[in-house]
Amino acid sequence: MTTGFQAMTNERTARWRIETRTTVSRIFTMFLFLAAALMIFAPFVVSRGVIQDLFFILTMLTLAQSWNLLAGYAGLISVGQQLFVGCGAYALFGLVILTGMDPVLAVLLAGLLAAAVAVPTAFFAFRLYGPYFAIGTWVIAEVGRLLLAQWKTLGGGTGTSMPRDATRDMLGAAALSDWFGMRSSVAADALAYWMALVLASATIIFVYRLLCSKHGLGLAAVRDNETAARALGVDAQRLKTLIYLLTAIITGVVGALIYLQKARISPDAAFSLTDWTAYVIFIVVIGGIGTIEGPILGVLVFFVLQNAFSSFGSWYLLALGALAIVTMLFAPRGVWGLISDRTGWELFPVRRRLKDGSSEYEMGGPHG
Amino acid sequence: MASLVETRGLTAFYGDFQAVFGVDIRLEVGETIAVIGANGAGKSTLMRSLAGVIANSAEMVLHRGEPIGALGAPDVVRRGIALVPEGRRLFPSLTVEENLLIGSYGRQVVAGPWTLESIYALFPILKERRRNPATALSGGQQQMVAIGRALMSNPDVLLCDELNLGLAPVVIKDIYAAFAKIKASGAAIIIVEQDIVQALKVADRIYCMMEGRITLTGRPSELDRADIHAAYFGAGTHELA
Amino acid sequence: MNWLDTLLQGILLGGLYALFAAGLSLVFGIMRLVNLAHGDLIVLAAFLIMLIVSSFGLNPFVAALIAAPLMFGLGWVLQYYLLNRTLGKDVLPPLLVTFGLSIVIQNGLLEAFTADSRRVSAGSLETASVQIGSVNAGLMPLLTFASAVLVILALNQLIYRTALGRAFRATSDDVVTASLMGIRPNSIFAVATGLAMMIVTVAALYLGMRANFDPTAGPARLIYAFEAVIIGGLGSLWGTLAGGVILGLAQTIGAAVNPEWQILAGHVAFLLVLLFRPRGLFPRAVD
Amino acid sequence: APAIAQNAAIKLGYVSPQTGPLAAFGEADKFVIDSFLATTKKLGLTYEVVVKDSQSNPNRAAEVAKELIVDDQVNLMLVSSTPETTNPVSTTCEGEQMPCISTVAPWQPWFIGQQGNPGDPSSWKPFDYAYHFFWGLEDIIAVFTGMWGQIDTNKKVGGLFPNDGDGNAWGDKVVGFPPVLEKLGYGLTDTGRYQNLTDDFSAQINAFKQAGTDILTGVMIPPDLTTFWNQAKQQGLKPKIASIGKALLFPQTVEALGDAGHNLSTEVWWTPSHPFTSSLTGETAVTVANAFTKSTGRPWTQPIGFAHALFEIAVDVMKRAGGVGDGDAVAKAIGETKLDTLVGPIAWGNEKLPPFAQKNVAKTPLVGGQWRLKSGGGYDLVVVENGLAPNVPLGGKLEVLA
Amino acid sequence: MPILELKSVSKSFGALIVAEGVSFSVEPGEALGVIGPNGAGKSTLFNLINGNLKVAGGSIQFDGRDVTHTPPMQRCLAGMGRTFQIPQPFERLTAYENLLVAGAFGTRQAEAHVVDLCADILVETGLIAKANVAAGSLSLLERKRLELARALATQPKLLLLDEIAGGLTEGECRQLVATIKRVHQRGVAIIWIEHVLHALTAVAERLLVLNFGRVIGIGAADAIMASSDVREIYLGMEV
Ligand SMILES: Nc1ncnc2c1ncn2[C@@H]1O[C@H](COP(=O)(O)OP(=O)(O)OP(=O)(O)O)[C@@H](O)[C@H]1O
Ligand SMILES: Nc1ncnc2c1ncn2[C@@H]1O[C@H](COP(=O)(O)OP(=O)(O)OP(=O)(O)O)[C@@H](O)[C@H]1O
Ligand SMILES: NC(=[NH2+])NCCC[C@H](N)C(=O)O
Ligand SMILES: [Mg+2]
Ligand SMILES: [Mg+2]
Repeated sequence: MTTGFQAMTNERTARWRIETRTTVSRIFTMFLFLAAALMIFAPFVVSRGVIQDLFFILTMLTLAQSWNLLAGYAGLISVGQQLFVGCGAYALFGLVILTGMDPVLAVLLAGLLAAAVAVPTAFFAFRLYGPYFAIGTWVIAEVGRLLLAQWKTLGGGTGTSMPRDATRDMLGAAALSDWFGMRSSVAADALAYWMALVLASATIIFVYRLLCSKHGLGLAAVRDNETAARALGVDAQRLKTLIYLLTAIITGVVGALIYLQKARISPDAAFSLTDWTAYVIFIVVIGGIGTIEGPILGVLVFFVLQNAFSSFGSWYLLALGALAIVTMLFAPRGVWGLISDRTGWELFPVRRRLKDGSSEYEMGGPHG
Repeated sequence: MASLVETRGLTAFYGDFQAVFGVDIRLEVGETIAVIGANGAGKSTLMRSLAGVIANSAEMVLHRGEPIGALGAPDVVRRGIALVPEGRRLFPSLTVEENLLIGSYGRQVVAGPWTLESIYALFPILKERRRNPATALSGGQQQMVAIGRALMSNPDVLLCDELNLGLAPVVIKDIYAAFAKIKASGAAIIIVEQDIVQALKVADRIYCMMEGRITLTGRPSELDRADIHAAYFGAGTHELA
Repeated sequence: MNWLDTLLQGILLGGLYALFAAGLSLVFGIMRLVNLAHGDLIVLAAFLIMLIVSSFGLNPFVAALIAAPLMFGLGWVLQYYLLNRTLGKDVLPPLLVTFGLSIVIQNGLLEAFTADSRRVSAGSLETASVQIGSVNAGLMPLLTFASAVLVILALNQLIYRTALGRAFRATSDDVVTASLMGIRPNSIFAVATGLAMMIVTVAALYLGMRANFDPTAGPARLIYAFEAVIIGGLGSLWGTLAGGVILGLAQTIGAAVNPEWQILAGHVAFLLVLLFRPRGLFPRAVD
Repeated sequence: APAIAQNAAIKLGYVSPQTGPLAAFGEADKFVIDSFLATTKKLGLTYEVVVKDSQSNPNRAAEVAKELIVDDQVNLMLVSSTPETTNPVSTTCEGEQMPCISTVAPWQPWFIGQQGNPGDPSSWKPFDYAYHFFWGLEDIIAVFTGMWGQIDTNKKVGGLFPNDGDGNAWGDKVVGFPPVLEKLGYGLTDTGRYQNLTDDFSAQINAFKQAGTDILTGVMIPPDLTTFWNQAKQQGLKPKIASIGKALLFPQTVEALGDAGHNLSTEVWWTPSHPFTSSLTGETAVTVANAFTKSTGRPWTQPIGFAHALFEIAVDVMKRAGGVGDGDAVAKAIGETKLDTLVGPIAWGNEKLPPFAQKNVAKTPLVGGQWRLKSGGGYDLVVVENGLAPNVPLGGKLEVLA
Repeated sequence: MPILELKSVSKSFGALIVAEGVSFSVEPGEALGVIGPNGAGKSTLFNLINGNLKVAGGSIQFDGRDVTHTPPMQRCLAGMGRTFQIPQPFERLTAYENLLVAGAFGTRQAEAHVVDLCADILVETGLIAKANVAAGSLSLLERKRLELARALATQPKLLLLDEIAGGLTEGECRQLVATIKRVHQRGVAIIWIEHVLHALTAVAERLLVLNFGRVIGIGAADAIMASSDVREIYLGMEV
């Protein structure tokens, strides 16, 4: 039996087009590629201090992008992402110390180990919804922290340090010293920085491609109305699980990278709710949840605040808390929400605009 | 003398969506009026505006001549305007008796003919079931609770939105019989009704709504079927039987 | 290993957790509000009691009596002016705002009281105990447990036997329809949070007399409170007590096996309950 | 590395917990640094101290250490107070080839805790840039057993060691309490590493009651001590001696116990009666302590002496170092230190330490003390055991708990 | 073989019986109208057919397969499209994207393959001018059309329509009827719940009357409309 409109479509091929990009976004994409390309050379040009600041920004950005994917797009409000940071970081230390693996490789492998942890975690967490899910993920992260605190070989609750030689001899470090005469600590910084740069860029590209894909469309539908989405054949549960596992991988790799650079780990630090989830949530919310631009702006705001005011100790944290409250109440779509409302810009457009090749019909714009 | 309730150019919005456009209605003391109209015509929206669930500008709704359009539902209730909402909306965690008792929450100081006893006298079945959770009742019984709950505030204006939804005809008859008693106690009633026949039977005056506007109004005796039909379904429709 | 003692201590510990959780349960049950600042509010109340004790030299129980209305006021204001704006079907705003609040309270306390760990002294009561059969039970833990039962009993009376309680439940079911009864949801919610803060004061009293506290002690309390509420099932106060007891028992039994597993055992019990009863042991019929 | 011009200020980085749960350790920092800067100014030395707060957070400690090295480009790093602070900072310095002097953490958690695999002594390696001075577990064990020997007990000991830097080291089967106690004829009941901030200690109390322990020991954080001590009393555990590390260092914690703090004993690493003088100012311990009380209105605490000594060593090292901007030269100078400080003589390369630790660890004297309720309220810390440092005057003998 | 067949399907919400021994079948390409008083269980019937609600008893066959316990998603993929009585658009997506979701997921095809299909449906349903407008800012009428369009984009063999003509002006109503007729003529089977009878009878060949969850009549439209039961309980006319 022929159904619906199949017959009609065949006659009219190539009449309709979909457009996603806009002029603004094209210019911005070019600018972004240029910036990323320039940033590759940063370790040769700017001071180590700047490199480390950039490393901080890039890693927090990656964490923020992945939490945003989880909460902003898949609607999974997790307050337990520190689990994956911690597991990734401990995977790195375990692989390096116990198997003597090269740290660069171990960082990549750490992502997979984090995902391996995410599978049983998902089994528990996905039995819960809404606020239950949030609390559940927190408790699971606590369980992770307590379990790793029992791993005596890696120092238990005391924690442990990365053997010096491991970072000194890591893949590419020797080459950097030979070619550019970098000290080993400088070379390690540079390597970590490049990995962070690649990771952050890859994450943003990945998230953007995902949103532009059919899965992204399905995700948006689920976020708007899960019942209707399910009724139309969107497998919401599978999509959410997929996103959960993917963010676990990304978060695990970032965790490993951060601790490669810190060289010292302890369960309390690696599974810190404040450092790896609370700050990340602030970044996303202040920047604008549910957008790719938001975390980018948010991390810059956070970095500036941290640099300018962190010497004020608890007053700084107090102000940060207050800022989050104010943002949520008065600008729930964050800084980027305010900007895009004024300017109509979309730097990472995912909207599929229908264009008519024969211009027979006039189609309203997104704001028309 | 001012009408009991009066609207002047009432408009109502859901976000950007306008559901009611410049509606003027009037309700006099001791009167029953019926609002009829198709699905989505804006009848419930009108009721919700009167009850203060949807906020308007103050002058759009007058109660005994005083502007009340900007008051919230709790304050409107306290003035004596009670709504039997569309779809009953009983409180599932409360028992039947508790659902009734909570009706008087905002008007505990007001004395009047309606007490637990008189409600039970009106709907004896409720007394038997008073310890049950409200959701364990049949649709019709639930509707009785919803009406009883509104009466518990001893209102002088009773707004009833689609009373007969899910009700057996015999129950409907009981309820409309009770309306006589309610009117006798001095209250005025607005009913929203999709059943034209029923509306014509009980109402002193009829307002017919379509697409958020009043398209027809008058006393039942003055209106002819065709007019109502036109107002209800749009002009030139397939003739109903 | 003395099992009788382990069980008794576990149950008594559960009383403390139930006290931590009762206020949370009330707020969670009525408003669907996940208050991440609950633990910090307990600590705040403990500081308040300590302040009253030290400035007027009062008995801690009397100090708590003075602190309770103050905390009620704080809760009322917090809910009316801040938290009410975050309620809705989206779970993120309340989570975030209370998370921010938690950080504000912690650091505010840090500025005001430094990071020193403090104590509310109850004199000889702290170490007093009674012999029950072959085991010793501390008077303080017994008192804590009794208070937990009392608080939950009183809350149940309030919620199921008074007009205010009816209004709480009705508003919890359906905000719009509640407003049609003349209930002002914003005020009702504010009163509920105020009440929760009075319970928080009781929890703080026992926290302060049992152990040290410092401005950062809140989150650790919060997680137990949450676990107790969720184990018990949303909206069930007796369930919350049961949840607290289960948590306390899991911890002491875990510790009796090996103290390394004490806290872990509590969390594992929580996860197991969720695995088999995702909505807790005594969930409300409608949710 | 470029030599720093002669008149440029020497930059010292300083990391300690000034806020957060460990803040009591950092309480004296401001006072010490202010007087250090005043002294150097008087002496015509140009020093700059960049102070960073770890917020009691190991993550933050590592971060600020990096900032000090990379952004502030300090010449020497100083770090103090608990393995949670000293270890991340020392590790960072080692990686960054930045000379670092650390203190106020027993040396085992510092040294072993920074090794990749603490369980495997063959993998342990000394550091090139990180140096530490404080006492070690062998000292605390000697001091505690010295105290315990003063009264008659059944030699049964209950141990409370948490799963953190200190607890894991104290309870370690190789370097910690268990082997030594066994050798000395004590029977130890160790129930295992509990998690900090535990609400219930009945498992431990039960075990101790069962074993009939007369002595309690351990290294606890203050909130846990309070919880434990109250529960122990409620449940009828009546030890004759309780010697607890860390929690009982500060008078506030003891006062928080009310009268129940009477006769609890602890380690003492510095008091105003320690017979040492500052190499920098010539002040005696008691002068420094009094100055602190005068300027802050707070009672003296043990970290004052060590913070002061840290800066003494820094000045001494920088005087001897070939070039202050040359990390290797500074590290070498640290290793060669021989200085009499406010906390006693400091010299690295001590033969009495195990070979692996000799290079990086210097030891300071340790004595034992007991808190005594004063008649007018408040507590006094009385030195009751000085076997390791006979030059520290005794204030009395150990008394049995009530 | 019927495209849809219900055999004594029953359902209740607690004490409230909303479907009781409901049996009927729909042939491929047929258009069946459903009428009945408010609260009779019509929308519930749709929820049972498409699987949003689980049946308490009885069985449902769709396209030759038993789907009684199949989740809604599978039924959609098998060719069952529906509209909701209260429109449920994806508010932050454009009208066109709403259709893309239905087209791409409802038929398991790549997005690129349904670009034209979805655009053509927008033309067909008169929504093309709003293609790039966020669904959240559509008016109710447009939302109702979007419901229909979205259901069509899943290329259904059976289309369930729940009160889509209510509140339309005469002209709009005629347009809608024409659209549905076209869909019907392409061989799509339709079940349509509607209170606007003239619209319904213009399309439906047979009518089914529901009251208190029970089928009280099914048959040719004229005969049903003339029956005294319907006149009394549904039209409220005195007989
Ligand atoms: N909460 C809401 N949000 C958005 N639109 C709404 C909302 N409630 C009603 N509407 C829309 O407002 C219009 C008027 O609705 P209303 O409920 O007042 O109609 P009604 O005449 O009572 O219809 P019915 O007979 O179905 O009860 C309708 O188009 C409806 O879809
Ligand atoms: N989820 C539910 N829980 C309890 N009762 C329900 C539920 N959904 C519907 N009902 C009740 O079931 C009955 C049938 O509802 P249904 O929506 O099927 O009616 P309908 O025939 O579609 O009416 P209408 O013509 O007004 O749309 C109603 O009385 C309704 O109140
Ligand atoms: N017992 C002690 N710990 N004493 C001294 C201080 C060192 C540091 N407090 C530590 O964490 O241990
Ligand atoms: Mg209505
Ligand atoms: Mg319906």
